[in-house]
Amino acid sequence: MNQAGVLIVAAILVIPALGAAVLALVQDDRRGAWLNAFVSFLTFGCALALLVERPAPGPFLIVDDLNVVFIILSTLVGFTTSVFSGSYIAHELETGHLTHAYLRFYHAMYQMLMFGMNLALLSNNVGLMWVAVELATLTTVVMVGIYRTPAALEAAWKYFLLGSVGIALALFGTILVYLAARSVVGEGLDAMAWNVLVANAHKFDPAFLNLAFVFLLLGYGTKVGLVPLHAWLPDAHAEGPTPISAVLSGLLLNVALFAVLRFKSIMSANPAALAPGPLMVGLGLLSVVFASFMLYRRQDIKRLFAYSSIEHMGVITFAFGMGGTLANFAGLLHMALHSLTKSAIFFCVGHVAQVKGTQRMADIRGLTASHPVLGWSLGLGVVAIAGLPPMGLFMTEFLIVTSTFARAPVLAIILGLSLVVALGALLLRLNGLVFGDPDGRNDPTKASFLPVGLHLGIVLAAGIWLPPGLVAWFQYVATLLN
Amino acid sequence: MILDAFVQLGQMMVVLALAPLLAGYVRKLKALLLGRKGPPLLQPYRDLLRLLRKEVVLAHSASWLFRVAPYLIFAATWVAAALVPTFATGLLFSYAADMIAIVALLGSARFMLALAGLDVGTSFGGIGSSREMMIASLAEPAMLMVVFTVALLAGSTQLSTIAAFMQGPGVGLRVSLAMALVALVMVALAENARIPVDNPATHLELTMVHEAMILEYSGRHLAMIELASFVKLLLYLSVIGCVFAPWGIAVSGQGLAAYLGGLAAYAGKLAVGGFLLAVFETAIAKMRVFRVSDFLGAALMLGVLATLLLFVSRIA
Amino acid sequence: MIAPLALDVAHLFAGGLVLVSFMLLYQDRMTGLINTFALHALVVSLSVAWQAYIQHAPHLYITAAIALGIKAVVIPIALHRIIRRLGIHRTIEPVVGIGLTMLAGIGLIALSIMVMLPITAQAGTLAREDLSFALSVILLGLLMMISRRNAVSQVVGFMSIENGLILAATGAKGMPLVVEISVAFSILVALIVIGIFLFRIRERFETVDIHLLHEHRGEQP
Amino acid sequence: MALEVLLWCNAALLAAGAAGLLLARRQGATPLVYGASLCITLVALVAAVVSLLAPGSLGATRVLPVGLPWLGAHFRLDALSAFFLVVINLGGAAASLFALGYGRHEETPGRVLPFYPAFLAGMNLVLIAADAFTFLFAWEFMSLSSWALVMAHHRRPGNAAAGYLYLLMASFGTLALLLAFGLLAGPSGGYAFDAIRQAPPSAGIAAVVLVLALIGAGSKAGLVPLHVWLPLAHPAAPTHVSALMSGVMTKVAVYGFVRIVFDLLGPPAWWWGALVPLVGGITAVMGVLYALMQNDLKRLLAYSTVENVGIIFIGLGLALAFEANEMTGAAALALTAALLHAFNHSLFKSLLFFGAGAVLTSTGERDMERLGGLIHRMPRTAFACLVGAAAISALPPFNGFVSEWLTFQAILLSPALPQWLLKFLVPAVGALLALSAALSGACFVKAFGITFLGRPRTPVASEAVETDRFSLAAMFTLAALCLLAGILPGYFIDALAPVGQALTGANLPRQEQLDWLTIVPIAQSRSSYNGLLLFFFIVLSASVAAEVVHRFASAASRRSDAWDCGFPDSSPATQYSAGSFSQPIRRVFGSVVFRAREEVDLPAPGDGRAARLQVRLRDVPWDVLYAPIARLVGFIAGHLNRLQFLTIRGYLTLVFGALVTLLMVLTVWQ
Repeated sequence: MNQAGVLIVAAILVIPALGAAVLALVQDDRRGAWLNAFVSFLTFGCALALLVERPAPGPFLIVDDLNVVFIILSTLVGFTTSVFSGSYIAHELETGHLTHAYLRFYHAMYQMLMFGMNLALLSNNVGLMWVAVELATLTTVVMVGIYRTPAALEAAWKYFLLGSVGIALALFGTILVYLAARSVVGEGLDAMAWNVLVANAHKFDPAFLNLAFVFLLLGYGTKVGLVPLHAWLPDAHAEGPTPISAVLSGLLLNVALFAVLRFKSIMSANPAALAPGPLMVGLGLLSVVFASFMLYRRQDIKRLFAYSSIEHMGVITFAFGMGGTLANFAGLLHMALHSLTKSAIFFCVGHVAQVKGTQRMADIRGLTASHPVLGWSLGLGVVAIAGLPPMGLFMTEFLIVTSTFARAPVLAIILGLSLVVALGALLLRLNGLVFGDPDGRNDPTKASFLPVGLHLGIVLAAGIWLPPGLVAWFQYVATLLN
Repeated sequence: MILDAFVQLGQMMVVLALAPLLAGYVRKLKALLLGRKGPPLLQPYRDLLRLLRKEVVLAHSASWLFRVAPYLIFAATWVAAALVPTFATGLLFSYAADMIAIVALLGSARFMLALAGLDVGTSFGGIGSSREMMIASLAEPAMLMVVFTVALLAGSTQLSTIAAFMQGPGVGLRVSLAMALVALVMVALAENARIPVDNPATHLELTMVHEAMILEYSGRHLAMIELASFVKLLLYLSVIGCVFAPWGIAVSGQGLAAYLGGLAAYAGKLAVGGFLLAVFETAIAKMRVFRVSDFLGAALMLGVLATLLLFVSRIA
Repeated sequence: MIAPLALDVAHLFAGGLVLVSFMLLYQDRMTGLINTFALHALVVSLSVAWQAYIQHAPHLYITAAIALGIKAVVIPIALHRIIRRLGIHRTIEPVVGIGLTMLAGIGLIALSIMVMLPITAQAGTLAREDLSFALSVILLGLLMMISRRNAVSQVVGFMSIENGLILAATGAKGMPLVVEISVAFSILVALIVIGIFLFRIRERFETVDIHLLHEHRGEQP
Repeated sequence: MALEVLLWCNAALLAAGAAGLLLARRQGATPLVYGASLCITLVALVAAVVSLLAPGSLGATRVLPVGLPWLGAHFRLDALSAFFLVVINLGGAAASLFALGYGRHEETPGRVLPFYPAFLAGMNLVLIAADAFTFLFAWEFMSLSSWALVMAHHRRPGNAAAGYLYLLMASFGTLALLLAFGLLAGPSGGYAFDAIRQAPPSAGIAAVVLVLALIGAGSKAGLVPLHVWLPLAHPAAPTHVSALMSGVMTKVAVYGFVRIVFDLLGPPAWWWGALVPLVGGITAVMGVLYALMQNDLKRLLAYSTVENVGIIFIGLGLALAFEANEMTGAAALALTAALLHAFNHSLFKSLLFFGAGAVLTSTGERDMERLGGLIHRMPRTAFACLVGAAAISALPPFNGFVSEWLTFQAILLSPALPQWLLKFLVPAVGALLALSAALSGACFVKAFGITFLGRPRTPVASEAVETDRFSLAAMFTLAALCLLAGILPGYFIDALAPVGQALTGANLPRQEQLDWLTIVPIAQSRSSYNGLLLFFFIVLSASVAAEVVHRFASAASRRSDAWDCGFPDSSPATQYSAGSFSQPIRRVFGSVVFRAREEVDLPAPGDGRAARLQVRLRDVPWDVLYAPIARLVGFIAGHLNRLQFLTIRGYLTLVFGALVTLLMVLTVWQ
């Protein structure tokens, strides 16, 4: 009955893998860029197909309502980013930041990253997921370092070490989960399969689960970029190629968060275990407060938005930690919209950095005057990320704050105030970037605004009208997460 | 109804007729108190007539506002005065404006006057208007506080009602009323540019306020403004009389005798008020402009105190 | 059911691993550090092999072999060569005194035991002692990473963490994917070592002391 | 019906904004957009007026499947919304008409045209929104679009900072409202206003909500000390937008406060009636004092907006006080006074801003010290502004006086209040109100006198030309309305009856049957006012006097140099300047209110140096409230920033620390 489903899932995994192999061989860089976009598009198409047809959960792979959201999102952003990267990388080649060989490597790695993330999302097995996340991390590490400038290498090295430690912690947590499960469901693969774990979680030894969750939260939280595990994130965003920054913020963080959510659902399935909420709320709130203050002293435009990613990841973690249908719904929606918005912002930032020849915000002024389309779309993106209507993030932040305030007023006030603090920093920068008299280099933009327009369009539409089907689906997932 | 109409009309005429006389009377008294002979009582009328007959000399920079202002000022003041019960209550149009509105009407007149002072664009005019507005910004609230006190007591801001109430038994002697009276007197002095706030008799003095504003006026315009200021003085005296010494005011519907009595009583009040004013003005000296704020601030405080003490005395 | 003797041996290996981790902590010479690490890896591979034997899980021998081959032989040799090539000064300057580090280590072991206490014995063959041993090895490795100023010792610390993980993973009877995971991890480690090579070969960093490395970061204060 | 019309109007406005975005570069986009906005706002105005006068059509609700998914966007048109819709769209129509002329001088239309209709739409949406989400959405959208308009002239120094502060404060206010609605809606998330009405909050929660609403709405309306952004942002925008922001958007804020506190919050507690009027009174006095100290025409107007907002809140607070004591009649009076003043202020403030805009276009100057004598060059503008100035100074027979008179009447009812605090406080607030009224008179004598009267102080002022006919049309319409509302207040008060009925459950006596259109708030014997008669008398007696004098006395006049006490006529520089005009009042109040410091540098005799007088004014709220906050944020940011520059080992230590801490927490917890 669902052979088709199996095929689809297989396609989602195989297409990027093959694409990586092929792209490693393609000589012509322009064709490579197009092929890259095409492969990503195919993957996205297959992911869409999951909506109509999904296979029964197997021992290694599973497709359920939760991860379908993530898969479609990540394949979509992966596709648009590849389109953007086409126009971006060409420019990098002209300016000599990259050689042809490295470009091939870049494209291959891009698909490899896609493969890793899809695998992590699709895996029904905690161990497999761990391997996939590690794979994704390693590929991004390599890509962060691809410019081989000292700064880039430093960032990559830091990312690498911290990421590895995170991975180690996550692995220990995974082992503990297995141990917890083994005594109940017996040895073997079942003791690592999601559906089995969630089903039997209530019988597990709570002590094991608690310990496991601590390690998993810290391990995968490192990837999510939660304070104080965030250190790799700003530099990795700033020093790598912009498409990678977009993918990091837009996707990899989500994948890690997805892992956390999976384990959270196991935890909350066991009444005796320590409630995962408070931990997530604490880390999330810490991240929001910390990041919103860190926004003020940034000089590098990509670091600025990297920190804003930390802030928003904090918001999302906070929302899921608070739990409740309303907050979970808001968290999911916030995550999706943040991915779209932030990657759109990074698209703009990439073009800005190319036309101005710098990432130092002090040297970027008056974009709306010099490059109207670019400037205004960056402005719109910042408005969206700052949570102002009519963009969608306003709705989610509205839901999160209001639903929290009725339950935990102090938390809501802290959250709201730090959101305002972050808004202050972002607007301050926005003033400098897009307003005032333009100066410095002003190369013409040769950019395709299609991805930016698409993302911001979706975000705008989401702020005004959400299709009922989507809403029902998200609400269902939100109830699942409780 | 008809009677009320007549009373209203008579009131307007009386006010207009008596105002210069009052001014002359005060001047005469002051002169006598200073041991001078002083001008005849009717001098103000003569001045007005002479001014009216003279031609108007306009500064080049004077605008239409400069020429319209005198009539508006006069009109506003006159209308205000016409609505204050002098010798009889039950004016036909008394409901058109209560005490607050009367204060505000005088405010409109002052507004126009200050603008006129600025219109020609001389330094003296500016001094005048700026100081006038400074004084007003303190005098008007003080006046309103007095109104509050009285109104809270009488439960009305309608002068006729207040007068009736004050005649009634329910009043008695009250601290707050005394304070209000003092405050009102102080305000009246300031509003009418009398000593110690201003000196109506001088020119070419850097402390002058009212005279500085009208420095550029001449001929009929000046006459209008002078007349307006006479009326204003009369108005304040009649307000004081009507609120704090309402005795003898004829109530509508009583016979002619009552009205005559009312007139007589009114004349008496004016005489007393004018006399007190003259004595006061000769007794004390003019103060520096920036002391005025203290003077009027005191008036304002008195007004507020009067309002607040009202409650205390009410429990007592 | 496994004989108590077998379990005791397993415990022995686990305890030995913790001991070696301690030895790692108080190494103050680069060569000594690397040799001790080789010992560490050796102990791990032995315990893995033992687990393979008592669990009748032949695939674990692969893990043991990997551990032995790569971490006990190849990587130590590589590190020795690095040190020689880079001429890294022989001594390792610690951040805090060795003694303090030891004390902290003891505290960590206590913490890991306390954390494991509430786990009921029904958890299975790998009793809480072994788990707490593994946890202590991990924590000690972390401590090692943060108490040394030098890239090589950080790598060593990381690898000791990994050994702890292997210990836990193999101890978890019947856990699937152990081999894959250990392979993946070995790749990781290899990459890290190569990373140091890269840094050196690119002639970009005068030293592999981390606190000098971070001066190359993008945004300076 | 009316609601549908309004919704369509909003859609049309947004469409106009889109058109402005697309056509911005084209020729003729300006008249198109502004013409469209004019027509649309007129339609909306008619709809609102009709529904206000025919209360049968009120209470219509509509739910659109947008906004919050499972809730939808609720829209409702009741008396309150209808009244404010009248205010908004009247102001919007006037501004659009003005902009038809004024907009021609805009150098970057691309930055104005798209946002202007959006701004109007945002304000309209706030007024008909009937659930928390839609309300806040529209609210913040309004802020955002107006922010874009403020940033239209982003290259002019100071504007960027103004826009920044504006949007920041606006978002802060929105946060306060967000929290307020969070409390009202409860954890279940009943965001619809109907749901909130069903479940009124407990007393404690209501108190918190009141404070939050005061902060949220107050920061938009410009209550002291939340006003700091207003005098910066309002003048920074193009003038027709300044008029909208000052005259109209502040009313939207008032609406928000009324909606939450009077409609959603249930019965008030008596101390609200002490808090709100006090804030209002302080705001009124501070606002007008700051206004007096300004030399920038538009900034002066902005500060006077702060004053009038204060007056409005005095009225609202009184209404709360009376309502808390079941004195519904008095509450209705106070509320009517406040709302009427909101309406009046929207009229004359827009009018005065238009005047400032006309001056700005014809001279390019906003600084009064460089203007003067414009009454000769721009007589019509001057006349309209004179009316506006008289109205805003609360002078009879204009409309400003009526609403302040009603407020005074409400204050005079305070003895009936049982609480002693209120007994004492309300008259004191009355004193503040009287003070601010008198000071605003001084303020606008200065504004009008220095700008339009006297002699030109600069060449640009002496070469000014009368402004275009669209602007004049807008100004004269508003001036006529000011007079009309002043002499026929009865009709306007009656039009407000449904609002008072809905919010306080009581009404003033119907006014229009009274003879001679007198207004009698409580009883004939108590107090009454008749602007029509006063107007009639003044005009009559003035013209009679003029007639008589010219007929029977001399009508001769001749021009000559100014007398000026015989001093030879000197340069216009010897005139009184704006600064010198406000000097006495600065001497009286300044030292207390804004720690004014005067430094006189008088050179010794024989020394050729020019003598200098330097005056420093400190913005106290800024010094005591905002500067510390800014410093705090900077401090925290600076210290946290060190974490960006740790070594990798340091970061690993962080991870290690986190791990150990969590493990310890775990052990403790178990």
